[in-house]
Amino acid sequence: MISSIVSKVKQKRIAQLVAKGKRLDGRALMEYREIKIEPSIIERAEGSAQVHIGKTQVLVGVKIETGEPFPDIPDQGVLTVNAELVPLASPTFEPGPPNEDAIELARIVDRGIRESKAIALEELCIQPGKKVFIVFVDVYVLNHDGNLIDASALAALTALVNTKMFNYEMKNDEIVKKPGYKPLPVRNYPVAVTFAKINDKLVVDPWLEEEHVMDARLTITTDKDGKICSIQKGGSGYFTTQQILEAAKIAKEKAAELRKLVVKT
Amino acid sequence: MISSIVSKVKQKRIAQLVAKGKRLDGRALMEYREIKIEPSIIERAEGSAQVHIGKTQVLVGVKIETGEPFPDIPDQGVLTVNAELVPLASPTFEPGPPNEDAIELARIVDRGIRESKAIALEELCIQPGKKVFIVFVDVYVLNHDGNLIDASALAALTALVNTKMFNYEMKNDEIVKKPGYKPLPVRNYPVAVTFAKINDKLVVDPWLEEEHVMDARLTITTDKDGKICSIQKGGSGYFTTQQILEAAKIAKEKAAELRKLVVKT
Amino acid sequence: MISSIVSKVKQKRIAQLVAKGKRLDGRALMEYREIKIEPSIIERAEGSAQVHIGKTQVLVGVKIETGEPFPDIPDQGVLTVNAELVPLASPTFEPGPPNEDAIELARIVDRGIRESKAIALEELCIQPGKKVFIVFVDVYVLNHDGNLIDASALAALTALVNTKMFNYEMKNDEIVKKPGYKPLPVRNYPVAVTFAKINDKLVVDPWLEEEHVMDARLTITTDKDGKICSIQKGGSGYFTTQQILEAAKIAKEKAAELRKLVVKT
Amino acid sequence: MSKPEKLLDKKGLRLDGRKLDELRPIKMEVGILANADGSAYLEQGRNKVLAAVYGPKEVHPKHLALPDRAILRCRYHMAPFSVEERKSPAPSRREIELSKVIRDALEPAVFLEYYPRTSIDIFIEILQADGGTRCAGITTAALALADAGIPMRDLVVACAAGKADGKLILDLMDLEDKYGEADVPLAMMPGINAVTLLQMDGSLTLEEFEKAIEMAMEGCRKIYEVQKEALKAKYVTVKEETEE
Amino acid sequence: MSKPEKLLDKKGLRLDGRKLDELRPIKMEVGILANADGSAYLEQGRNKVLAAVYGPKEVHPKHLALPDRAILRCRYHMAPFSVEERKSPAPSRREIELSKVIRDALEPAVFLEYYPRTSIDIFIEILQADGGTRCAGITTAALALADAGIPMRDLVVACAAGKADGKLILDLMDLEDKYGEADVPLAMMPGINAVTLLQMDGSLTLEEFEKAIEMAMEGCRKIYEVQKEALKAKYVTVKEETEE
Amino acid sequence: MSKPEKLLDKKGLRLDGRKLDELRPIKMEVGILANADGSAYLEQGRNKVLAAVYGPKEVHPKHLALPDRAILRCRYHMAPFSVEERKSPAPSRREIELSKVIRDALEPAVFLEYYPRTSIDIFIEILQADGGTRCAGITTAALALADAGIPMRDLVVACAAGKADGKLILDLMDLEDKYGEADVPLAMMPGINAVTLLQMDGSLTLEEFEKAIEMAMEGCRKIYEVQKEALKAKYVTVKEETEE
Repeated sequence: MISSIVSKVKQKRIAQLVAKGKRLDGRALMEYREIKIEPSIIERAEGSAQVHIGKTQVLVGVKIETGEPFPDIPDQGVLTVNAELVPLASPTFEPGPPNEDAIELARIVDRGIRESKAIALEELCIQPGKKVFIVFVDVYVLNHDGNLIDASALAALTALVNTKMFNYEMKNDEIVKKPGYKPLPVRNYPVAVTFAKINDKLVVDPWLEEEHVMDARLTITTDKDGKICSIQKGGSGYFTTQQILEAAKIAKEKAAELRKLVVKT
Repeated sequence: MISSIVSKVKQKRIAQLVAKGKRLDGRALMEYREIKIEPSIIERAEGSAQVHIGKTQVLVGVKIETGEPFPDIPDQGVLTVNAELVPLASPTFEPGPPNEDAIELARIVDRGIRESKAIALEELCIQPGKKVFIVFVDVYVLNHDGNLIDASALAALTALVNTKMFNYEMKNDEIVKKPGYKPLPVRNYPVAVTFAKINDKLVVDPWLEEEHVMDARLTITTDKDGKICSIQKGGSGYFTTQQILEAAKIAKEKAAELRKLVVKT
Repeated sequence: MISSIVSKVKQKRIAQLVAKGKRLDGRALMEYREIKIEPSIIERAEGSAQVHIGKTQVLVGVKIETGEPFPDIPDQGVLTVNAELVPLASPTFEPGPPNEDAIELARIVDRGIRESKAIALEELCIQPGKKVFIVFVDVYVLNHDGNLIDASALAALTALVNTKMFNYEMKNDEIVKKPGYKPLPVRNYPVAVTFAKINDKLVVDPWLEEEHVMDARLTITTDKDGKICSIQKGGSGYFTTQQILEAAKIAKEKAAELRKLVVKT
Repeated sequence: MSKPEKLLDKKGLRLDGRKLDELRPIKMEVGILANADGSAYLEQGRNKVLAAVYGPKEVHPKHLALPDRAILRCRYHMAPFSVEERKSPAPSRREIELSKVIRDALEPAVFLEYYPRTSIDIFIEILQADGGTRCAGITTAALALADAGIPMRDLVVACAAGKADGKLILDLMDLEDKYGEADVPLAMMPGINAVTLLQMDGSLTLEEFEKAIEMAMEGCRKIYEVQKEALKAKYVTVKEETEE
Repeated sequence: MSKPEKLLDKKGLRLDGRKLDELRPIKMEVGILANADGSAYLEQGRNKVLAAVYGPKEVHPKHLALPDRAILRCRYHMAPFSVEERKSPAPSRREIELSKVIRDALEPAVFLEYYPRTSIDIFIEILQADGGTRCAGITTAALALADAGIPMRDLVVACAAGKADGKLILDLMDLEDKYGEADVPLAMMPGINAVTLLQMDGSLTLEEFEKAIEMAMEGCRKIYEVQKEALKAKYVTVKEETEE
Repeated sequence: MSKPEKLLDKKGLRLDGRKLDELRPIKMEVGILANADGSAYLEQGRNKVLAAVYGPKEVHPKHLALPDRAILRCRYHMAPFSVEERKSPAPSRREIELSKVIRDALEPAVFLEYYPRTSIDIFIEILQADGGTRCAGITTAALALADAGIPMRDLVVACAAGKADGKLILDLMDLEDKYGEADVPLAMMPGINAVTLLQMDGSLTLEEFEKAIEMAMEGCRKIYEVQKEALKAKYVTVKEETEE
């Protein structure tokens, strides 16, 4: 099936070029495709953003509702990340509940946000043990041309940074909305950078045809202080220690560049 | 598969006859098959009715329970309509959760009842925002020989009209049953009338073999005052404006006839 | 498929031997395979046991949690038995929700415990109508070599007998754990004994290849007083009254033997 | 339904006035659904049961077909309005188990080897339930199989015996099932004395159990006569129609 | 959104300032998704809708294929963030019904007989919803079909009419749909005056109904012009690109 | 389990008395399930893990088969009683993700091209969990693969490093995983220094991360020796049995 999408010839060409430090689409090994970020395009959502990386297109919507906290963390809000690979986005996506790819994608985005403590969940408690805010981050892939992880993480971060919460006061144990909005308490800015290993070399931001050729994938998410907060290796190949450490260093640099597209500081 | 059920020859014959204003089973174009209505045949249900339209056979049971209202309509009871195309009823029905046909059927019946305000849901509130009566209308198709919509709607209406609710009083926020029953507050009598378009002509109450031949289907539900309360077009063909308006007029008349079978006034 | 597991020849041989009062593995018709019982092997569970009957291997874990009682039995704890035929245990088991075999297995084990009143559920009530203990009995089949029912029932009984519950006191309607444990109130010791009918003869404890040959299966569960508390016939054959009565008598005797392996009295 | 104080009155009669070994009124009708290859309807006390048979027919999905015989499939299902509290129409664990044991009860009677590579599908719908619906379902399904012209060794017929207030009773209704001391549903082919379904819940001594199954078998034999009458009635009707 | 006191002001204008028979601002773009064989994007008021078409292509699973024509499949789906309260991404009963009626609305336009043994799959995603999304979905999907090069009798276009505060109105937004007296979504092929979708909820006399469908059809004809412009725009752009 | 005040005591020892770079006691047994083609059991601290391999065998459903190699499938599953609060037996999102990354961790070791058109199925059951079960699962599954006679480039072995109370630690148990500052599970083929699984949760500087993966790899190498012993033990036992 894959051979019907990318011809074997093209695949071979991609691998040969990478060995020479080149890529089929003319990029340098450590160069991203063009990135376009559009925040707040879904007005009915509390937060949203659309990110294009090349032809990959991901829309993230953030909804904020009230609900119960987890019993073991009664005084914190709840973060829920879900990803939908809707069949509109690729001939290989099928309708139905999230498959392992969608679940992995959602969990990588989730961990970047959670482990970097990007959202001050402790500020989202309304009544300890009873009522807290739930932050739903819905990742909606609209066109799949590779590197869904970085596009999704970037769209999620942008959406969160632009999320507005309504003001409220408590009256008789009930929430009463008040006029005005305040921003979601975002404290950190995790950015995912994904590498593909092709022909024993690393490239950043693989597009779809490179993903078909790659041996393995490595995503490293770093926070605003350059600390690593989350890693995920995927694919049926392996990495050497050297490759991992090289990737970690580059991830930190690339993330800093990408972060500037979202957060003006 | 359909060709194995109705032979192509028969299908052609049905279409030719309709063009001449006749039907294979001898009916006039705007004539229903024989209708038999049996109310209250399931004693353990609060309401029930079985309707035969020709060989089509539908049983509806009504159960009344208590539960929570919808948050946005805290002072009204809840109406829930479900339809099961149980495999006993047709070689083409399969076990499993309701498919799109069963869901469409349930939703058409639901809308007829809801939009005509047939049940005074505001009288089914026990404690606003906390406890209301839930009216479960379960449509159970026992034999499928076409026009399930009209048979189901008629059985549902008959069952509701014959539904008895227990008397109760509130003691310490708990419902205590009292002896005796009162009728469900039914205020309107919606009746669905379904047309099939065959060879560019309309017929009413299509039986199964006509449904295999028809281009499109149009159901018009009218209330006791002759107002339209719900419409559903189905099937892969189309209607002209003229056909629609003609159908609406006839639906009103036919519904009035059918209504008399249920409500003696 | 079965023929690819047990050759037809072997099957014929099994049937012929049974007719002569012998079995392929050398056992007498009314002899169990070697039984090994290991209680309390999962320390994190409140109770557990592993049972080997020949090569059949079943692990049962008991978890105790708090939850709501059934509305119609507000003053009793809740017993829930579940069985998983995990694909690790047999080439014929598949991942997914419990199929009819797993559900039947769970329900047979459940009925033995429930009908013999093995657990004093009335002692597991914390606040009538509001909070009770829920006893989860999870049957986990690890290797399937026949007679899963007897192995599962025996493992469940052993696990229950060895279950420890934490001490607690109620403070402001909340459960506060106190140091120390007490045993689950187990009052009866139901034991299941399963027969296979092969070539019109009964054998006890059929192993897998006998199950492939048997016409029908009969499980009789008796309690500590020798009373029958549960029966289940399975398989596409039948039994005569004589066979049933003979089985009941033997079941009582065999159960008494097996019970001694669990309860030292 | 809350728990009654007693299940037997001073005269030893049951809540609905029956004697200990008395069956509920029973009524059967054969061939009442137009689409099914065979069908039957039964009322036993307040139980109302419908059964339909489709087949023998091509198997879907195909890989389930057997080269040397038909497969028998069975679905026991309760209508949402059949019981006191509305039942979700999704099959419960109980319904899945009962579908299996009912199939196991009917299969010994059917000459499956006559129809290799086909399936025979049995659908049982409980329209109203008042105890003993698995037995009623079996009795009805056997009629539907016969109506479909499926060759059988014998009709299968089912009835439960049990125990309430210390006495053995026949054909338990819901309250007796729920609050009694034991329930022993049993199915058989009366012609060849073969027990094809046997379950038990409760507590019985060996002696009581022996008596209970005798009682249940006696009940089966009585219902068997009604089954045969129902088939004859259909046959007579059909014959009369043909002769007209 | 709580219930507004009135849906029409003293001047007879609607909550968003529209006249009774005025459409919401509408914007369409064709061919915007790289992977799909055809795609389109539409904004109608606050509605934001994306549609993609894949096919004609091999059918999976194969047994669904028809020997004499293509099968048309359709999925109408709402993004979890498209509505006020987050919607579970699992298809609701409403989404399943709408998928069906939308397919029924589009099918009369497509020459399915040109592509036997294939499937044409339509995916409609509601990214933001504000009333009338089934109509917006049909309008967008028709553009995506055209963009995919699927031969059609005509474009299909949809629009609702309805009633609020006693007056007939065109192109209902969410509040009008929810708190108005009637909603009549209608789809048609304007070139041949064929109504391919018609639903109604609410209460209308025959006379009101007749006027409402006239109004909806008039709305459809206006949107049809925008559809054609959008296709032309794509065609022009493509042509210009080709000429460069 | 509530949060402990500290994860390290004054002497720098961990809650279970281990030193920072000390593994938990580990025990392995190969070939312990009768039906599976290969199997292994492992205890690491309180973790109890069972793994079974079935295959190479025919693929079901057939269309998943690949013409040039075997497909490797993996299911990581936790027993309901393996954790403090009973876990529903339906696979959680976490279990689905771990099944995927574990398959990705094992696949580089297996010569899949030797068995075209077949599947090799790995089933991992966590019978008791105390942190690090994905690593324990990989270590056990590799043994089961070897026991099934599947040719491999090398055994795969896994171990986590992490950070607690500011110090890097090896082989985290549940409390350290939950309340520590970072967790870095890593799998490798020690013979060729190939990292086949790498995940990270928490917060680490680049320098800490470098040290953590060195530490994890060192742990892997120690466990690798135990793996080889376990295989040898089985081999010796089998040999002895054969010689008897």
